[in-house]
Amino acid sequence: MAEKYLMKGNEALAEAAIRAGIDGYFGYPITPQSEVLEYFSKWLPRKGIAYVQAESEVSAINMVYGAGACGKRVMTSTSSPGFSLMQEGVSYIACAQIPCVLVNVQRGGPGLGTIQPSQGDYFQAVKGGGHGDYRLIVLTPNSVQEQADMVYKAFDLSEKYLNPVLILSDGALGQMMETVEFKEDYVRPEFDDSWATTGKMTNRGMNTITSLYIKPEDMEKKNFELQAKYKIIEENEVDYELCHMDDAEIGYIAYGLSSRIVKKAVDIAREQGIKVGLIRPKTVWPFPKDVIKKYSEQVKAYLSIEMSVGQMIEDVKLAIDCKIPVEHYGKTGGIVLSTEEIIEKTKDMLNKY
Amino acid sequence: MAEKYLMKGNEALAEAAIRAGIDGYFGYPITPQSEVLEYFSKWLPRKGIAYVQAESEVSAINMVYGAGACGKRVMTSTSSPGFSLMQEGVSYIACAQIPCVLVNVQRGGPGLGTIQPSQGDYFQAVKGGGHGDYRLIVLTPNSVQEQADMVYKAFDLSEKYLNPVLILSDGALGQMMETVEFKEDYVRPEFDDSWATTGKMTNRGMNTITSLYIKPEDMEKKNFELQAKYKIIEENEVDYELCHMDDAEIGYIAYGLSSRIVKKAVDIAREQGIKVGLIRPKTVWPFPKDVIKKYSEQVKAYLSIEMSVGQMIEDVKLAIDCKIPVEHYGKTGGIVLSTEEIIEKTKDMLNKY
Amino acid sequence: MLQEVMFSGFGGQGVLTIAKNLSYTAMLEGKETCWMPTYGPEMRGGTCGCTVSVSDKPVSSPILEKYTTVVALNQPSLDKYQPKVKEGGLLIWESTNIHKAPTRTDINIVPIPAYEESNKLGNPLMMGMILLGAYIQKTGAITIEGVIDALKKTLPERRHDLIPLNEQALKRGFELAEAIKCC
Amino acid sequence: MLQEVMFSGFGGQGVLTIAKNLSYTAMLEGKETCWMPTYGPEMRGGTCGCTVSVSDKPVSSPILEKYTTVVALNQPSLDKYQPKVKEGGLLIWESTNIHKAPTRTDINIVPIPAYEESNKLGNPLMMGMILLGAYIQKTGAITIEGVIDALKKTLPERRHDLIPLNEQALKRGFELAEAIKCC
Amino acid sequence: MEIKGYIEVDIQKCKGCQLCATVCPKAVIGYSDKTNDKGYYYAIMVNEDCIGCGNCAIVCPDSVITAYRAAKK
Amino acid sequence: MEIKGYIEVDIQKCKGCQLCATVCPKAVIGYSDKTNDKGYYYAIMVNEDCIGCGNCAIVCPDSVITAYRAAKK
Amino acid sequence: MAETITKNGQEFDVVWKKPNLQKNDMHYCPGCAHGTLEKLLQEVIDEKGIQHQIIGVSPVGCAVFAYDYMNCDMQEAAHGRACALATGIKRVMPEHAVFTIQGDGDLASIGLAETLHACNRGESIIILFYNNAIYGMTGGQMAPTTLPGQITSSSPDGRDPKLSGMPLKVANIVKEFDGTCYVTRQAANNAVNARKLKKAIEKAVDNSLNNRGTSFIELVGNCPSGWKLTPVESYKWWEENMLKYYPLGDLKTEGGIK
Amino acid sequence: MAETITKNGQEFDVVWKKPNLQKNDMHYCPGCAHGTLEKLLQEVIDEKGIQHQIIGVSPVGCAVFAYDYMNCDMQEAAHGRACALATGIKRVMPEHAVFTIQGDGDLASIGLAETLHACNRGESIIILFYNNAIYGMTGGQMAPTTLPGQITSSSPDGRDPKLSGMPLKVANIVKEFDGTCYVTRQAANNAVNARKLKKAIEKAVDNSLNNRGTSFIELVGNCPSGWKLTPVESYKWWEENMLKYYPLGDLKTEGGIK
Ligand SMILES: Cc1ncc(C[n+]2csc(CCOP(=O)(O)OP(=O)(O)O)c2C)c(N)n1
Ligand SMILES: Cc1ncc(C[n+]2csc(CCOP(=O)(O)OP(=O)(O)O)c2C)c(N)n1
Ligand code: SF4
Ligand code: SF4
Ligand code: SF4
Ligand code: SF4
Ligand code: SF4
Ligand code: SF4
Ligand SMILES: [Mg+2]
Ligand SMILES: [Mg+2]
Repeated sequence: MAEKYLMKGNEALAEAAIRAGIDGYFGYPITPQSEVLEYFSKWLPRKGIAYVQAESEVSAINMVYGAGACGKRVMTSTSSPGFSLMQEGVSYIACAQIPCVLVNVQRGGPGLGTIQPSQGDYFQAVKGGGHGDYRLIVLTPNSVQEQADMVYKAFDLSEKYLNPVLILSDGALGQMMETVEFKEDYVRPEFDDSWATTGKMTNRGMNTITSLYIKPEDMEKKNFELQAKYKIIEENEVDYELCHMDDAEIGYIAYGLSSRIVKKAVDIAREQGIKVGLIRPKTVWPFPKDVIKKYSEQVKAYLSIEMSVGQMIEDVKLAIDCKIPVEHYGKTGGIVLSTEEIIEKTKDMLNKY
Repeated sequence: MAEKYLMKGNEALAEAAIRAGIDGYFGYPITPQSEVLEYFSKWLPRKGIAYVQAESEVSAINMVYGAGACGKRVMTSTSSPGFSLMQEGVSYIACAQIPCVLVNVQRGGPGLGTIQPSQGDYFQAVKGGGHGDYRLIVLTPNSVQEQADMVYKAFDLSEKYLNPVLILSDGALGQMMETVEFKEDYVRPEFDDSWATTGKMTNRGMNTITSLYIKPEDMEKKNFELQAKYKIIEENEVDYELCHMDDAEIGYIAYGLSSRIVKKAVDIAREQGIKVGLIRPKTVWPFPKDVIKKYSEQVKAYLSIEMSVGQMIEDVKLAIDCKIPVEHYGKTGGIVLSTEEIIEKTKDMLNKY
Repeated sequence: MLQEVMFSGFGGQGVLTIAKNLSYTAMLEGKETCWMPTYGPEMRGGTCGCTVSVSDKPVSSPILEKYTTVVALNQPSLDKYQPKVKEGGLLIWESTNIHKAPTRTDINIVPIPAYEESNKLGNPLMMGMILLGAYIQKTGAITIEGVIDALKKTLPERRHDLIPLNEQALKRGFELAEAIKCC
Repeated sequence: MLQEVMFSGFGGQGVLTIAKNLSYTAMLEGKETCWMPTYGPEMRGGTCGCTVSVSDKPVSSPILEKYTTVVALNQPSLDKYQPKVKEGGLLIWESTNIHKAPTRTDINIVPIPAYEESNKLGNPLMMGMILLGAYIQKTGAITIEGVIDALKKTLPERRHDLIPLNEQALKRGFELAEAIKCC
Repeated sequence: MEIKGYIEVDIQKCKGCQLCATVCPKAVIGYSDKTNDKGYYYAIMVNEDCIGCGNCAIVCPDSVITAYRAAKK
Repeated sequence: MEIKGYIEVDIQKCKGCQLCATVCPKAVIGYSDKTNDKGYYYAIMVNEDCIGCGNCAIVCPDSVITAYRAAKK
Repeated sequence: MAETITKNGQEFDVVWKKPNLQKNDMHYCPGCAHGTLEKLLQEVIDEKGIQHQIIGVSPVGCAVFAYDYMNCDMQEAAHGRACALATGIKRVMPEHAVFTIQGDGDLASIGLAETLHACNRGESIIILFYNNAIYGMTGGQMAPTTLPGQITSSSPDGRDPKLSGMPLKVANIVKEFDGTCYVTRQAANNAVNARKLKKAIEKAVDNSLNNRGTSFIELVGNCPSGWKLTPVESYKWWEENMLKYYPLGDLKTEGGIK
Repeated sequence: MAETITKNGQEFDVVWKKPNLQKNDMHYCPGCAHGTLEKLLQEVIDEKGIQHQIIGVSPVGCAVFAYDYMNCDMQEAAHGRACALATGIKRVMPEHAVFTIQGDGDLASIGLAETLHACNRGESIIILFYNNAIYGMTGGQMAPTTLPGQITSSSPDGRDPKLSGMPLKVANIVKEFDGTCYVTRQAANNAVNARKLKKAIEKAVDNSLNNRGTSFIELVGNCPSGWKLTPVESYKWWEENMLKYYPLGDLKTEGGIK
């Protein structure tokens, strides 16, 4: 059995990235994410791996562009306001199809807001906070263990699809310590970097990384190409966890930190004889539409639960063509979701529907 | 009757802002928006009104923050990549509740993309490209005349609600010239700027503009306050135009430039005896849900038409609780929507539904 | 009446201005109009185009795929836009500098040696006005008098001395076009 | 078994470390555990808190509104967290420096003069270990041996000479707590 | 006895940083052996040598000290 | 007759900017009276005085000119 | 300030007391000169009687809450953008003095472009640059001004100039900009320096009120928490390391765009 | 380059010809020195035989399509971020030479922070700074380097230093940064200058390959289109105005972080 560590989510994420063979990290301090950067600042230079504390998030995301376009395993991490600053760069990276891993350890917004955990950046993550039609693959860990595991997965997916992958975490997951084990059998999948700018060899044409398609026809072609890729990802990469859904009458949908509190609510409700279950998206893009649709035949209603005023609820409704009622329960600004309120709301819903 | 001018959409917008009593403009050049800045660069300094060509869009949006927080009528304009760069600032402004007008003359994305017109930034505009739960009021002109008219409206709304207002335009509307008349009877509504940082007078406490709410309770309170305001705006400020909806069997939904082409498609279809109509949102947030819902009782299906791979379609579906089928037709990258294809698709839909 | 016209030539040949004259005149004559340049860095030293729509009804899209009329001032423009004239439409081309003549047979083709004629008028910048005169003759979308009125409004006072020359050019183009019969 | 404990005191009193010792030991003893600091700029010179959950089942939320146990190292912490102890829960407080004693009657209250005792041990940093010893005595969530084993793993080799002192402190806390009867 | 100066310390606001002590030309300032409510060992006058120079007050980051100097007659 | 140098101009690529002419020490370069396909009056040699110095070629922004100098024997 | 009181029958002049403009207790760590800077600024505003004619900008950084302490109108800026806000304010309120307080991360890292461009345009604002060679607020990471070899939480083996470059001497750079009319480096580690700092602030406020160009005051400060030193230790490090690397004094006293 | 051909029975050395590395015709306006810069760079890469060991970054600006002309691996950067990309590249490919081509808007306005921080860290990259005192690509707006009084589409009454500040002399600033090992100002308006420019590029490429620090080459260029001048008129303006304000020559030939 692998060794157990007690680590912060931020540190576990960084350690996993090192074990996954990261070639470079570029970031900027921001609470509650800074431990990621600090962990790398300690270990990467000692190992001779590229590490730069960039002058800003704008710069960091563009360093990721440069290094990622060389076919290297690279990553940045930040928290909400910093991720907003990266939006132009993210849109460029998505269009230029550069593999890389981005991490948003969400805090409460809008504005400078609070440094407490939040899930208010869902729309930004899944609909694209930047300009144009693009998608990020978005993974949503809910434990320190997953903070580690999903890093390997993120790198692999980003290289498989030449697409940026976002790990959408939050301040609590980043700051808390839990037990974590690191994969001992991880092998980096084959990766074809023949498209990358590694210096033009005589046996190939020059490699160009760009997102400029000045002619409408070219731009449209590029967009079709991207959409076709997104379709494949939607078909193949959906990930989720089910909990007590078999006979549930009300289905909870929650991801990340929220899903843990919701699990507790499920336990409490079940003890009270209330039949509830949880569908936990582990990817919020692609969104687990099919399974949510499937259970919409069984449950009376869904309750979408997130630490925001209600963003994911739109995707839940769309997933099921609004066939059954969907309600929202949420808190903002770092206020903790209350299991009691969830159960109260559940009872109301059972009465209503 | 007011004098008629033949003007570019970008220029009409700037001229209207001057007539609306703008106190300051801060911007950065980018095609296809630069004429806005150029127009201001000519007239504002001559009139002794604040004008700064900022060093970047990041800086421009933050100059708007500073000047807007003094209770002044201020504005910036940009195009897609530039608007992405502004996202952090926009989130701050929304939270700090600073009145101001933002303009995104959209071009094709993602990435550097193309400078041709596009509507690919819909999600960014209405769901918030920045972090946290906030909303912009989003106006969508479809002619040079409206490029002018909506500027007055944008300033007024932003001051009425202390909320940033986005004019979501596109490269074609910005670059083309059409006939435009300017209001002669515009009067700036009363505006209470007692909250603004104008220098602390002895008869009031100090004014502080901030978006920092370090305590979860305060942050949550702020979010409730914002959501309450948004609800009022949703109730009062929806704006749209109807065209041939009375007996329509298929309803088109299109805004901005697209809506003009769609109008032509309606005309052609009607000539062919096909009963189609158009609902044109003039505000995409708040979204004209009610009217779309109302006509969903009448039409067999909606066709959402935009110059993107399909973003607004989600809001259409949500508006009607997915009660009737909604399809998407779109082009990206500056490729023009084709009236023939729209009518072809309409015929298909009439067969299907 | 719906006119969707593309003017195209080298940057510097004044394409945007001719187009604007058409559009502005149409506005003064009470018509709906829309002027839309092709824009972008491809401008740099290359070809520059501008469409003008003139109509009795509100103009739908400013960006077009086909035109009722194309006015081509150079070879690349002719090559690019010849295929985009609607069937039965009109193609006016500058025949001094363009060597490869248009080949379509399903449209009306009007060669005008505008460069040569403008030199005769002593001002190569009059090329555009000559072509506009030809356009007016063939379509009747606006009138020569209308253009003159428009110029009076748009030209700065100190440039009004140029108006007679412009009028001459418009008329010259009109005459040259009259001589060419179309179907 | 579910323990949800808040440790709170001034920055510099080693709150995060005591909490980590508890969490780490729980992990070694095969339990599920989660350690969550309060974080942020209010840290600066102010009060610093840390919650630890120890359970047989996976831990749900790391952020809590009520605690089974509160360990308060200074007055502001006592004032802030006293109301947040669950009914029937436990409140351990440092009784040398805190002057306003807790007032609730529906919870178990354990005053430990940890500051005084740590000075007796010759090292004020042992305060935390003394309180942890008291916590162990009252809850049995982990064992003193477990903590010693944990220290062997977490302390760098060159600091292992401190282990006996830590053990003494834990035991002292344990003894002091034993003397206080709770319901 | 006439004194040349003195200081008043707002002890609950003092953070015990000791910057005042390091700048006092007369070694007037020492520290309490008890903490204030915030847990700090606050500044106190330990002798009467104060000349009212104000050094301590001007450097105190927390504006804790008010300094007084005997008025010139 | 032996010549000291000459240039070749890729006339379809020439943009007629005349920078080459301004740097030629021997005033070798003039301009065509016809335009190339891009509409530019391209550079031509107007005399045989070229010394193959290469000035024109190195400054030509569009790499239009190849310059030759009589080989030293 | 010629306030006089009587105590035990003796008359005393008030040599120094808390400025009237100060609101609320400050949250700064013990011994941190952030407080000193703000208090001196408050005094200057008080003494000049321009509370109604000054607008401040607080940054993201430890000075973020300055708006809670200064009893004058203030705005809170996004990280690095204080000079952009100040530009916006000054352009629409040209009669007002406008100041920013900014840390080294804020001003010299993420906000370098905004800072330098404001200086280049010669915005008549007061830039108060608190240089403590570290990111205080976020827990002590390396800043552009961190000294070679200095250990921080993101340079745990000490700043390595080969990886991170040498410390940025911002004052030396902004003095090259035509728009600055006053560039000075000050400290607050002792009373002499604190008094000089106050004089500098007075001068800068005058410049802003009179639209003379950009005033840039670097306060070489400390950060006991970030440096992981006690306050007293930090005073020593401040003097021995910071003041050596960042020598005090005026770098420019004339300039601005005429 | 000792290529020789025979024509009409006479032997000729090829003195100058299009570099092998050049791909596609350039889209630059007639007489624009952007082409000259790229062509000289191509020659240097050709001659050093390092096509496989160099990676370029093209900016948003007229040089955006440089990747279409240079037959070597290249990346296109977001506006102003070329130096950030170059940093990313160089850090993961330390054996490669890495260059950026950047306009004055790109490098000195929106990208000033990225540029200066790369110089401060001493990234061993080559920054080729095309300073034409205007935003060429977007139609001739004012740049930070626009001369006082110069008319542009966003300074229609001429740049007013009171509103927009004085032109930024970037080379003078970056030479102050410890990370730069070579800072020079060159032009391409005549053959002498073009040859010097080529030498400068050679030196910079060596520096990058040998990781000696940042090389900064300012090419004082022209922009006939943006200046609204014919090419020939632009040459005059270039010499009489640009070269006067931006004097040529090496500003620093030693440096970098050792
Ligand atoms: C966009 C963004 N990036 C990062 C942060 C996190 N952050 C807050 S303050 C700060 C730096 C503080 O250092 P400094 O500016 O030197 O101020 P000090 O606290 O040292 O006075 C950082 C990186 C943020 N709030 N926003
Ligand atoms: C974020 C962003 N802002 C603005 C632009 C528009 N833009 C493109 S190039 C350019 C400036 C070009 O000027 P310069 O960098 O001097 O290059 P030149 O064309 O003169 O060589 C600008 C503002 C953009 N593409 N992206
Ligand atoms: S300087 Fe102020 S806070 Fe520090 S010890 Fe002295 S009085 Fe207290
Ligand atoms: S006023 Fe001067 S002498 Fe008196 S305590 Fe303060 S520093 Fe010492
Ligand atoms: S420099 Fe080159 S492009 Fe210009 S005229 Fe001469 S040959 Fe032609
Ligand atoms: S090679 Fe020299 S002499 Fe010959 S044409 Fe060119 S510049 Fe003139
Ligand atoms: S963290 Fe540093 S800069 Fe911030 S208040 Fe504390 S000592 Fe001052
Ligand atoms: S616009 Fe200016 S810089 Fe750009 S290619 Fe044309 S002349 Fe050169
Ligand atoms: Mg700092
Ligand atoms: Mg330029």
